[in-house]
Order: sequence, then C-alpha cells, then structure tokens
Amino acid sequence: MSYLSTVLLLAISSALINNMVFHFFVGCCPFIGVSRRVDMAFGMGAAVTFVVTVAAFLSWTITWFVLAPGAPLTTAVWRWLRPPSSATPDLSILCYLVYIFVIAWAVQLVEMYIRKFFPSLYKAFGVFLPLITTNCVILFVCLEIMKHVGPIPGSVPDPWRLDKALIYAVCAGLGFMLAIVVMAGLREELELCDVPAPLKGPGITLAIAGILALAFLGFTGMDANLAKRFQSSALPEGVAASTNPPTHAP
Amino acid sequence: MTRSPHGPVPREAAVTASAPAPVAPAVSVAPGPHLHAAASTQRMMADVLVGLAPLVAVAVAQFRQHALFQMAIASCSAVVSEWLFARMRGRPATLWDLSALVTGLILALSLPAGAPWYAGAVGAAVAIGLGKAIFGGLGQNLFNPAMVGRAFAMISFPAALGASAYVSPSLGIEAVTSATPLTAFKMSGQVTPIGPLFLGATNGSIGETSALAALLGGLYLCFRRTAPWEIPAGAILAMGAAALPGLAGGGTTWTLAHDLSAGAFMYGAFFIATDPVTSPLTPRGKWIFGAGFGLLVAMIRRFSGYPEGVMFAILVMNALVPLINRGTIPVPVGGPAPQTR
Amino acid sequence: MKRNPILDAWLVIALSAGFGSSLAAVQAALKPRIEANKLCDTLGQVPVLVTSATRAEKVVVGDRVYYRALDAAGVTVGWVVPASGQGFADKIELLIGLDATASTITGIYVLDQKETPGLGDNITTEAFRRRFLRKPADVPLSVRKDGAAAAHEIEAITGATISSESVVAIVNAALRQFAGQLRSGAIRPGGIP
Amino acid sequence: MSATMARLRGRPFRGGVHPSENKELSWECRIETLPPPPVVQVPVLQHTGAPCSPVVKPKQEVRAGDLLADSSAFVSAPVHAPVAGVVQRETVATLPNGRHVKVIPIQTAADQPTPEDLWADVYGGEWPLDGVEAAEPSAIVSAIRAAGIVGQGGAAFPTHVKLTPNPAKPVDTVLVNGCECEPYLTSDHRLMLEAPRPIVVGALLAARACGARRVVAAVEDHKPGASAALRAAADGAAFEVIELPTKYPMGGEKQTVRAALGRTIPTGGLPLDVGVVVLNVATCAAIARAVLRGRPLTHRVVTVTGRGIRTPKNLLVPVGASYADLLAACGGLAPDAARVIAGGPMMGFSLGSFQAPVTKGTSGIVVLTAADVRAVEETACIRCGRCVDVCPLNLVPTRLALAARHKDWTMARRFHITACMECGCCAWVCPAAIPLVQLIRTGKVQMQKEAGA
Amino acid sequence: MSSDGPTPAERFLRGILPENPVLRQVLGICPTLAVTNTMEGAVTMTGAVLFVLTCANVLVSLIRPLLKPHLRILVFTLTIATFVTIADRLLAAFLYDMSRQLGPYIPLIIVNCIIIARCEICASKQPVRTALMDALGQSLGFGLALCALASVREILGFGTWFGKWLGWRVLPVGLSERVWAPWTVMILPPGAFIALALLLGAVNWATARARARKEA
Repeated sequence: MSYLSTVLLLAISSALINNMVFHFFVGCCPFIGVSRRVDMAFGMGAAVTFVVTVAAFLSWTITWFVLAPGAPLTTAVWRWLRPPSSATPDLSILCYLVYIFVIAWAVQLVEMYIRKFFPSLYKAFGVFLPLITTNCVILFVCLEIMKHVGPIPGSVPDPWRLDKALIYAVCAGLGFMLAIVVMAGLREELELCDVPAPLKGPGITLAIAGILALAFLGFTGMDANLAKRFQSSALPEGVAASTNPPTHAP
Repeated sequence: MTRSPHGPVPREAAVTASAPAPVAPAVSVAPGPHLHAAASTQRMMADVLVGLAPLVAVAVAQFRQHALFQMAIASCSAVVSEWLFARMRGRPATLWDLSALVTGLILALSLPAGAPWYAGAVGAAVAIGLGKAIFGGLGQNLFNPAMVGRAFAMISFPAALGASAYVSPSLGIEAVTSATPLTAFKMSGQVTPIGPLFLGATNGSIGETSALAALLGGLYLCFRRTAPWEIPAGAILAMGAAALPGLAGGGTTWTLAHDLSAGAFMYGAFFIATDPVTSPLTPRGKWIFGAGFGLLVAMIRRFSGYPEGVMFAILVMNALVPLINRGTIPVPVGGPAPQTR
Repeated sequence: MKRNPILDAWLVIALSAGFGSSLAAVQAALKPRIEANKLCDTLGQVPVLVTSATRAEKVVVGDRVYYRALDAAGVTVGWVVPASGQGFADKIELLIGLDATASTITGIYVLDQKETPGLGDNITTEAFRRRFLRKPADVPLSVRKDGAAAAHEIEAITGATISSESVVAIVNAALRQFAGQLRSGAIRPGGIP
Repeated sequence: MSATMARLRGRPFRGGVHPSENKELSWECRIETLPPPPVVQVPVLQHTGAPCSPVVKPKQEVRAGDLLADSSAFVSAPVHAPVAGVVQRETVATLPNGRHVKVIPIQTAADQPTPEDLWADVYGGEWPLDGVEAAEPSAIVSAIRAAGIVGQGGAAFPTHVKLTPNPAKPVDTVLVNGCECEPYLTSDHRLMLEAPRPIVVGALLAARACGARRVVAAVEDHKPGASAALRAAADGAAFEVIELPTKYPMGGEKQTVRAALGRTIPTGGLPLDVGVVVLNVATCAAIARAVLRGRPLTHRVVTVTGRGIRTPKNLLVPVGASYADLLAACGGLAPDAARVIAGGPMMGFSLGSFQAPVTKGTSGIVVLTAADVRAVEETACIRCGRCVDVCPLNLVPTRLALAARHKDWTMARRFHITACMECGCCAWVCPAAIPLVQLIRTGKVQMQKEAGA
Repeated sequence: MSSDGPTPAERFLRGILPENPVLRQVLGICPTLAVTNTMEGAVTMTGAVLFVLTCANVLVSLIRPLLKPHLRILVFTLTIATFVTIADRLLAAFLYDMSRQLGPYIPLIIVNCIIIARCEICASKQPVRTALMDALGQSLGFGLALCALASVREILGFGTWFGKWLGWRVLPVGLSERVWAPWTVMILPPGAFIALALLLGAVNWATARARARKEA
C-alpha cells in the first residue's frame, strides 16, 4: 500500500468513521456549547485542529524519547546513573500529567504566537483558545498516540512514527471541525424551528447528534474495504506487468 | 382569520363597511395578494401518494400480503404517533394534511417483506417522534423522518432489517429466496440481469424492486412540480460521473445501468431525496444536493460495510442542507442589495 | 515589586514532589499486578482453549508469537495461535487452541472485534465458537449456511455470513502458517517433553 | 438584440405567475365619464415625496385646474382642483394603504362641463406632433412640474424628477409601460385603445425633455388592439411598439425594462441607472395635456370591476372622488361581494371603508366575491420552494418571511430582504397560504426601525 | 460563592438533583455518553469520578490558604491529573476488565469540566467538610445520571441489567425474534445521544412542571 493510501485511510477513518464526536463522544462540551453559529463553530474547529497538531507533535516526541518504556533518552540517563537495579526505566505513569501540561503549554504557545503574528486570526478564534485546554479531543488524541508509541520494537502492535501521529491528529481535528460545523449549520436552522421547550438547547443538539451518528454509521467498514481495494489494485498491476507477453517481441 | 403555527400573525380584524346605501354586504379586509393559486399542502401530499401508487402496486403484486402487512403496520404507527405527539404538545393533530401517512408509507416501502412487526412499528414511531415532532412538527424537521426511522430500526434490528433479513424462504415467495441484487454483487460478485433489475422481478425492500415503477411515479411528481426535478437529475448525473473512475458500475458485467436500477436508488432519488422540507431551497442547491446524494450512494455501496447506501446518503445530505442553503443564496436580479448600514 | 517566580511557585514544586513520590509508590506497588493482568488477557484463555493446560510459554518465531500450552508437569499439551484479520467492519483478533500434535482445534476465543452488534458480534458467542471444536486443523475449513455436514464445515451465523466467513478465513490462514512453521522445524513440535 | 432574444426565448424575466386574468369583465367597456360628485376630497399628498401645503382658504371659490396645494421640495408634486366649487375646511382621510393625509374638500359648483366636454378637454381633440419640436426641454419639465404629474402606474413618483436631465446618468430610452399585468384591471388598456395619440405625443415630449433618442412602448401580447392603436397613432414618429409575453408582474419596472430592452436595473437602483425612463401610458397622456394644453393632472381612468360589482366599468374620474362614488356609479356591490380592493388584486389594498378619495395613482377598484377570496387556513411551510421558483427577483421569500417572523435581521439581510418589490407572486403560489408578502413588508419596516433606533 | 452559602448537607443534596452536573449543568457529557452502554461501566466510572473528585476537593480545600490566583488552575490540574493516574492504575490492577472497557475515558476525567469546576467554585473557597460533602453530592448526582442513562440503554439494548456482573435479565430468555428484539442502536453511539437527549428533556419537563405547580 502506498504512503498516500495509508494517509487517505487514516483520514477517512479518523474523520468519518471513527469521528471524534459521533463515535468517541469526545469534544462534546464545545460541540454543544460553541455550535450556535457557523462562523464560531468554524473558528473553534480550526483552533482545535491547530492545537491538536502542536500537542500531538510535542506529546509524541516526549513519549518516544522520554516517557515510553525503553525510551532512548531515559535509558541513556539511566545507564549513566548506573543504578543497582537493571530493570528498564518506565516513566509511563507520568504520561497523563505530562500530557495535560503539554496541552496547556501548547495552548499558551499557540495563543501567543497567533496574537503576535496573525492578529486577524487571533481576532477570529482567539477567544476559543483558552477553552481548548479542557477540550477532550486534544487529550484523547494524545492518549491514542501514546498507545501507538513504542521505542522498543514489538512492544506495541502498530507503532506510529511522528508522521503518522501528526496525520492522525490533523484528521481527528478536521473530523471534529466537520462535526461542529455541520451541527452549527443545523442549529442555525433550528433557531427558526418550534422545538418543544424541554428539549431546547442541549436536548435537541444531542438528539441531532444522535441522528448524525446514525448517518455516519453508514461509513462503517469503508476503511477496511478501501484498504482491501488498495491492496488488490496494487497486486493485479504487478501481476499484469509480469504475465503480459511482449506483443512486439523481436 | 387564520392562525399561524408560530403564533398569530398581526392582522386587521374583519371590518363591516359603513358605506352608503348601495353598499350592503360585509366585506373583509386582508393583506394582498387577494388571489391564490389552487395549491395546498394536502394536495401536494396527495400527489405523493399518487406517485407512490405504481410502487405500491408492484409491491403488492410481488410480495402480496406481506407488502400489505408492512404498509399497514408502518402507516398506522405513523398516524397514531403523529396524533400522540401532537397531543403531548397540546397542539391540534393535523392528520388530514396526509404527511404522516406519506412518511409511514415511504418507510414501509423501504422495509423487507419479511420484517417483523416491530420493525415497521418502531421505525414509524421513531420517524414521527425523533424525525419530526422534536423539531416542532411538519415543515420544521431537519432530517427526512422516514429515513430517521428506517436508520434507527435498521441499526436496532440488524437481524430483522440487515442484508440477511431479505432472504426469508419461509414467506413462500420466490423472490425472497436469494440475496438482493446489491448484496449478491457486493458479496459474491454475482450480477443480476438488467431486465429483471429494471422491471422489478428481484428481491429487495418491498417498494424498491422496480426502478421502472419508481421512474414512472417520480416523473409524475416532477411533472406536477411536487418534486423538484433537479434532485433526481443531479443524482443520476452524479452516479454517471462516479462511473468514470469506476465507483459506480465498476465490474465488467455490472454496469452503470445496474447501479442505477438496483436497490433503492431510483426510489430514493425521486421520492425521498425530493422531500421538500429536508432539501435545499434553491435550484442550484438542489443540484448540489442531488449530486451529493448520488455520489454518496455510490461510495457507500462500493466501499462501506453496507450493500446499499440510500438511507445513509439521504441523512448525511440532510445534515448538509443548511450549509448548502447558506452557500447558495441566490443573487437577486440586479445584484445584491446595497448594504445601507 | 518583583516577585521571585521560583519562590512564588514553591507550592507547585512541593506538590509536584509529593505527587511524584506518591505516583512512584503506586507504580511500584501496582505494576506487577497490572503486567500480570495484561498477560492474563491472553494466557488466561489458555486453560480454556487447551484442556488440561495450566500455564503457557511464549514462542517467538520472527515477528510471530505463539504460545505453548503446558500442563502442571511441564508437558506440552497443546498450542495457542494468535491470529488476526479483516472482518466485516474492522479487524478481528482471535486465539486458536490446538491439541499437542496441532491436528485438531480445541477451542477458539475472540480477543477483539467490532462487528455489527446483534449480528456479526455473535462470533463471540459460545454457540458459534463451539462449532470449531474438534474440527481438523490440517484441512482448510469452509462455511455452510444451512447446517454443517462434513467434518471440515462450519455452520455460519444466521444473518452474519460475512463475519463467519471472516473468522474461518483468519483461522485457515493462521493454521496454515503455523503448520508451515512446525514443518520447517522453526518450532519444536509438541508431545516431546 | 437582447430584447429580441429575450422574446424569442419566451422567458423575458425569471419567475412570475399566471393568475387568471378576468380582464374580460371590463375589457370591452368604453371609458365613461363620472358625473362630478357633490364633494371631492383632494389629498395634499398623492405621491412619493414631501406633502404639499394648501394655498387656498376655506370658503374660497376655485375653478377647475386651480392650484390647491404646493410644496417647495424637489421631490413633490402640486395638486389642483379637479372641479369648480368652494373649498371647505380641510380634514384628514385614510388612504387605502393606511396613510393618514390631509385632504382639501371642494363643494362642487352647480355648473360643470358636460361629459363630452370633459373628455374632449382631457383626452379628446387634436394632439399635433409639431408641438413636440417646438417645446424647450426645460419648459417641458417645468410644465410637468406645474401640472403636478406623478406616475399613474401605482408608485406615484413625481414625473418631473425622472425627466430632469442628470449629466451623471444620461437617458437614452423612454419606455412607455403599457403592461397592465394586474389581473382584472383594464384602465390602461382602454386608454391605449381610446386615446393613443396623447400617449404617443406625451412620450415624445418626455423623450425630448430628458434627451432620450429612443421611445419604446411595451404592451403585453394579449392586447393586440392596444399595440395596433399605438402604432397607428405614432403616425411615422420615432415611436416603437414592442409586444411582450403576458405574465405577472410584467408591468413592474424591473421586469418591463428587462423584457423590453434586455437591461437589468441594479438592486436598489432606478431605471435611470441603465439609461431608461419608464412612464405609464396614462402619465404620458397627462404630459401631453400639460405641455400642449397647459392643463394639470386632475382626472384619471379607473377600472371598477370584479364579480362583486353589478356593472363593471372603466370610468374617467376626478381625483378626490370617493370610492363610494365610484362603486355607486357602477350599480353598487353585488350581494356576494366579499372584498373591495383599491388597485389590483395582487398588490392592491383591501378597503374597510369606502370614504377614501381616489388619488392620481389609483388604477382600479376590484370587488371580489366570496368564491374568489378562498379562505385558506395557513399551514406550516414545507419549504417546497415554489415561492423561490416564481420570485421575479430571484429571492427566497420563505426565508425572508421566516426571518421577519423571528426578527432575525442578519438572516433577512443575508437573503436581501430590501430587494423585494412585494409583487405577491410568492404568496399567490404558496400551498401553505403563508402571508409571505405581508411578513416581508412588515419585516422591512421593522428592520429599518430597529436599525434606525 | 461566599462562605455563608449553603451548609454542607445542603450542598450534598444540591449536587444530586437541583444542581446535577449532567442533567442540570450539562457538564461531563463525554463520559456520560461513552460508558453508559452497560451498568457496570456507569458504576465504575462513577467510582472513579467519586475518588478523583473527593480527593481533589479535599486536597484543594486543605491547601486553599496557600493558593495564589495565577497558579490556581495549575495546581488544580496537577492535583486532578495525579489522582486520575492513581485511579487509572487502581482500576488496571483490580478491575482489569472494566479498565479495558473504559479505555481512554478514565484518563479523560482529567479534562472533565465537573471536577475542575468544583475545585474552582467550591473547594478553593470552602472548608474541608463542605468541600467533601460537595464532592460526594456532585459525584452521586453524576452517578445518578449515568445509572439512569445506563439502565435505559442496557435494558433496551441488551435486555439485561448489570448483565455482566449479576446476570439479571429483563427480557425473557429465548424470546422469539418475531415477537421482540433488543434495540442494538441503544448500545451504539446514536442511542447514547438520543437517550441522553430524551433524559434531559424529561428532566427539564418535570422541573418546569414542578415549578409551575409551586407557583400555582
């Protein structure tokens, strides 16, 4: 399978099939809170995508080099210290602590950077940035990356290098953005509807999310079938090339 | 005096003329225009019922009492739910606008002949409740109610509505002893001949088997302007476009014509996607909606775990309608209005 | 008045130190147990999959991992072959139990799957898994929709033919590979203490 | 030529509707002259623009054509006495559109011209073409201003304002609007048949005043008699007649200009922006009368029709006569009359009281029966999009109405609420019988108010 | 909130319904939806939240005189993350099945708005006893919402209640598929959203009714 198809599969899988909101339920708070207007939703989605990418980069790097069992930096320091016990150092218990600080720091960093260099962009979605610290999408993506980081070969089933982690983060962010923008469009419409009073606000939003989740179930299995398709389409070409008799044989 | 569902529209009360001698009769005062075309919501819904007639006929001819059973269950459940939910909100139930009946019937026609009673009943109740009532009733729902109900029932009862539910030899009907054409093609690459596929001598949901019947009824609706022709046209064109990279058709024997005639594509394009409430407002939006629907159907059929994608495609496109509407605000003749402030 | 940030943050530093040590303590206390749990996830199934086995040992051949099931006396009484492959919706992960000579299936267990709930996920039910019991491991299995007749046939779950076929295909592929390993001598066959 | 192309395509403008016309009710009725009623009430504001102040005092005697009220504002038009008589104390009347205006009542004097004399004075007699060449453009404009001429198609915009040359926006075409697209109404039709000559002369005078080279009359193709009469009356002068397909609202300025000339008036703009001046046929006739005979605009033709009136007629009436006078002259209301409308049934206003005076802009009175006014219960909008299909301006009426209902002015602006011309096509076609036009109209007013506040 | 606010007992009761974190404040929706397809998940999650919230509230309340405004949030985060890590390890050690089932939703407690909101609103300003009762009340309220949702979902979706731990069946075993079938959708994401939507609607409806009665 080519690199491009891997990317495509990861994108489809994380944005459509295993959509952050509709499949994993993460990011529900902003999904309900900041989905009143399309432009605001778009700002929120963009901000999340941006921060999640930065956070993914940082957390992958830290996990790979420091936190994961057998991380090279930690191991080096460990050897230099020459402790009496010979066990491999494992700092993975610190993961959650480190991630949440990485996220908080990334948010600060992004905020400062944007305020300084893109004031117009800051105006557009600066207000959402502080909210993102407690957005579960970011932490969820970091945790997902953690599952796939293993500096020791064979320690995790499907190890990701940095590129895959970043692609996953961007696609997860875009999936969140898709969900929240679609929801905002629907909610703008909803303001003109005569929704029963007890269901107004979060109630109807959740109900719509339910219907959307139903709709998104239609994509189930798409990644697997596409993967099969890519594999099989790669094969026959090779086979055809080798079995085709030369038509203009000398 | 009329009552608007959004609260009373301010109107001058009817005035009795205090006029000189020749003016005797009472005249009423109302805003213009004072003439009205002979169209009504009820008539549009009745049109849909007429359009559905060929499908119902094929369904009954092919699946006999099982088709009647499904239609009765779903229609009754829909009408009863409509009444119930209207009562719960303390609103008068508008059963005579026929919209609940249409929803029930459209749902029933998308069920397999052998579906158990609760599939239609739960589906129709959910269609009216979750699909319509919680949004405020007729005209305000954001998703096609019948498809919401169908999706809910299908995900709830995979054994009763999934691909395997279509094969039920115990019904004693020849058509349902083998898998539906789409399932047969997707799972084992088996191609149903185009003739029976188009005419409807195949297995499938009771209303979807005959592309011809759907085409006849659908053209009637388009001719009556009850259904916008742009949506089916867009869907068919998009399916055709999808055939170019092999998304539709795709096999050497499974052609574009197969994809167009198989499953609920025609039924969905003409009867479900054209639901005015949940489709875009402008012609341009309708083209986009139809094309998106066609593409999604092709994609889901080809790549997802499900053999058929009409229902999911409708729901996904429904969700996009507000964004489509937003992007296709027509420019007034003479250009956009100058911003005064 | 400028404040010293380090002094200012003394509380944070103190808390960090406290939390760090408590975490270290938790880690030290619980790590063995957690590791055991993780291992148990696979090995816990060994006695179920292979009768009379009490423990198992890991056999690594290249990038593949197999488990040799041992009885209390340390005699090889069977094998556990992990296998995975594409199902209807997503990946299916299985454990296949074999007898000591790797000729008969003694059990099958689904570690992970995301098949359609209520339909495809019936592959995890005992009723379905029992259909693999005492099936030959040296002949490719095949799926029948209407009751298994021959020895190498597995009856499909009603309405979930694809999931059933997927499981059978995964089993066939894994067993073929395992048999190859045995034949090539990469794995020391069982039955010999 | 784009106009020809537009006609060939048979789609002169987008949208539009075909309500049943019912013009046959008064189609054949020759214009009759209404005998002067005992009192006429002349409103001081009959036009778009600043109201006039009275220049006469109560008990003062006036002759027909004497100035009653005037204003120094540019966008305004004076009013004149339509009949000889004695001025009474001014009162206030409510016009059909709901506006309260000052009116100057005149007690009609005993001696009045005979109907024949009146007809001869207003539309009859000779209308020589050589007068056109002789007139100075500025003199034409001031004569029009002095005669108090306003557009007689409905909007009643002061005509001299349109014709005053504007160097920034040169005019090349005068378009004579003979499209009477409202159902039932036939006053313009009858005028074109019975007095085509003053229309032609008036149009040529207007063209000279504003410097237009081309004069085009647009008439719908269901009144071939009218276009033939205009062609005959043109008599070799540079006066084209174009037949346009019959469709409502062909008479709207934007639609007529688009259909006849293939030019699109920008939203919020005027025909002037595309070098066109649009004049109603009756306005043209009034211009001719004002310039050639020095007579002010005091009379106009009004159609009184509908199945709810006993004898439908086209009447030449003095401005200020009450609706009751007109109805009485037509035999009164039939027993099943259900609604009396000032103007056409699409854009007109229904009347609660018949005491209101006829103004320079009143084109007709339509009396509908209970059978015509189907009482349709308003139901929920099912977004069928028919209003979008018929909107001649390519708007989305259902959204505009929804926005107005929820006072969502952001959305109203996004969907260009201010572009709406309130022609009523959307409400006519709406299967749910939603009062779209009314909602949009009140929405526009409220939006303006809130923006101003 | 000033110190002369509600008494500890009142705070405890408030958390359960009038200020229920899920049903009234609509906080912590993510775990509410994710873990409620079985009662076991709901109970385990409640336990984890109870542990973290109680510990965090008590600790924050203890050190509240030392808190500096600009470092406050930092301290909260540090505290919460530590206790979540401990809870996570405890579950992995003693309830491995549930730990596997809940997966990332246990660490996601760190960013659960309920906890940081309680630290901020209550614990950083109130004495230990109040903070403790507040934590208990909020956790119980959270648990109540979770269990309500999980009951609906598990009963409709599987036809069982505490099916894994206690094996209680609500639908009779061997019921024919022609007569009735469990609603699979309820254990999938759409069912979670829809069930919570209806639950919120029902609670709002009941509250509005009660208020109307009181006023009448």
